[in-house]
Amino acid sequence: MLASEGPRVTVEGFDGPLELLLELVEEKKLDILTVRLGDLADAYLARVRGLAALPADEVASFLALASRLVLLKARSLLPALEPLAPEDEGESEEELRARLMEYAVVRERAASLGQRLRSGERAFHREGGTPVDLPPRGGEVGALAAAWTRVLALAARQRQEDMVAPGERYSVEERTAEIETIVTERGAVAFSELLGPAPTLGWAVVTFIALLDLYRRVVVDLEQSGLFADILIRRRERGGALADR
Amino acid sequence: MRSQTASAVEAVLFVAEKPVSRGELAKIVGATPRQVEAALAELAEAYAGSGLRLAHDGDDWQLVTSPEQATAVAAYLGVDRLRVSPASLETLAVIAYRQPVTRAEVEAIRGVNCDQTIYTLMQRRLIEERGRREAPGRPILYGTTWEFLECFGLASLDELPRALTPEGAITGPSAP
Amino acid sequence: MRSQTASAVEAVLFVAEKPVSRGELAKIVGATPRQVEAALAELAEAYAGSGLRLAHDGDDWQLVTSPEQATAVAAYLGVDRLRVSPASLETLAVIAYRQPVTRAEVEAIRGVNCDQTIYTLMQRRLIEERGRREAPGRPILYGTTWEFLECFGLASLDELPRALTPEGAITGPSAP
Repeated sequence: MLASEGPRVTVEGFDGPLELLLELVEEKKLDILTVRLGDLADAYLARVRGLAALPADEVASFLALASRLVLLKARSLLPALEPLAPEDEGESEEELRARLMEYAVVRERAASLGQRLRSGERAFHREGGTPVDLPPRGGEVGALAAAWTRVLALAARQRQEDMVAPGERYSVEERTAEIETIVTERGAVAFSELLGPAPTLGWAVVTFIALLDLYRRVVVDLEQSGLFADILIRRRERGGALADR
Repeated sequence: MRSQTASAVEAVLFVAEKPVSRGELAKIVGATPRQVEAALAELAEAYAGSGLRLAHDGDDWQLVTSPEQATAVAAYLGVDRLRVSPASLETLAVIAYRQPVTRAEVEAIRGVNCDQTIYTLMQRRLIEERGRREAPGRPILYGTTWEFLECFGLASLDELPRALTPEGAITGPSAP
Repeated sequence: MRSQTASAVEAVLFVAEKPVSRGELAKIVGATPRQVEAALAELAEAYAGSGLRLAHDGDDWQLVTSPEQATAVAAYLGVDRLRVSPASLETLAVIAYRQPVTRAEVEAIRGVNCDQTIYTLMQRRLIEERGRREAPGRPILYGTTWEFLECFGLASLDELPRALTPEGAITGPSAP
């Protein structure tokens, strides 16, 4: 089906014999409806003469039309030729004219399509926009607000019941950030306070490592008045950047 | 202010990634096909002079940007202008106005071999196969695509530019 | 009939797959940020009662379907309504109202481990990472997404209900 995938060879810019013929009609400002096509034979042949160097099958179609035009011309000059078996000669002048007119319409349409293309006034659709794994829809903002209220109520109650050490899940990084915030706000804090009333082993370790990290980064000073006394964590004058609100 | 049906149709066409048929729209928004038709007409009117446009290919509908805003959209998407050779444009013109049409029919009209141009147009998804003609050899039929409508800024095939040349019996109607 | 700038902005937002900032819009449509602002206001007004809506997150703008048409859109997309556990909803509420927020902060407020719920919400793309807090350990910050706004039919975060009646806490389903 796709026999000729290479670039098409065109004859001096003409894509086919019909195009060349139409070009001559337009060039000579003739009317397709009334022009005697045979009269164009000489001009057509003159153009075709330059085609010798082109592939045979390309030239052949131009020559086939040229021969038709020469015959039409001969017939108009010698009306006596008319009785020659018309069926063998392929299309009549009227048929050729009809084809040419149809082709003229196609060319005109192609030109207006080309015009549209050049104007760049094209449309665009939405490409995707909806991912394959569709996010949920139809959430109720009221339920969300209610959940927020509930959380706030729970958090308030928790605060009233005295803050319990919030479990062992804290990472050292988060604990460090937390202690840094406290120290920034209050200047100093006791180690016992950081541990809370009933610290788990994990909580104590995380808190202690966090303190060591802060000390290493020269964010805090550690003071201890005596053996086994409470450690006081005091903020250094030039502490690290503290973005926490 | 739109009717409820028009708003629903609008929202569905907005999220749709491909054209939606009128029947499908009716089922989704819970309306009759006739109500959907009225809603589509309402939307088409509402989009006049806006940045959006309602396009359709037969009974399939899609929301697209209006061609007047192509510059801004192309700038945003970084899209290059489509280039089509004059030869390909001729083949495309025959297919657009005569679809569905076989390669042989295109070649008869253009008077040249159209293998290459049809291949190029297929590659650019401006045309597509539309089944086969029930005739000896069952030749492939070609028609234009949604991309064709988009690239040429046509809301539908009805907007194909009319030729100025009197057509007469030579140029058949563009049967669907 | 829209102004040219409004139509251009509309067309660009239509094809955009992600929110577009006002500055970017201005550059693309060749207008000043102030003109774009006027165009956005014009569009927001034009969409009243339509199937579309102009949503924004800060200075980033996006065209979305209007919440009133959620049923039709869901019917087309074949998507279930939001189904998250009360626990996930609470975590989502904390993140929505307190964003950007770290996991530790969410856990401090809720008083429970939130690993799983944060994972679920991330998977459903209701929340996303929003950089890191400039603090030791540089913990990840979370915030809500565009999908969140769409899911809850909010044009922006400003629309989150503020007035919380005490009844709200009582009538809601109990936390796990």
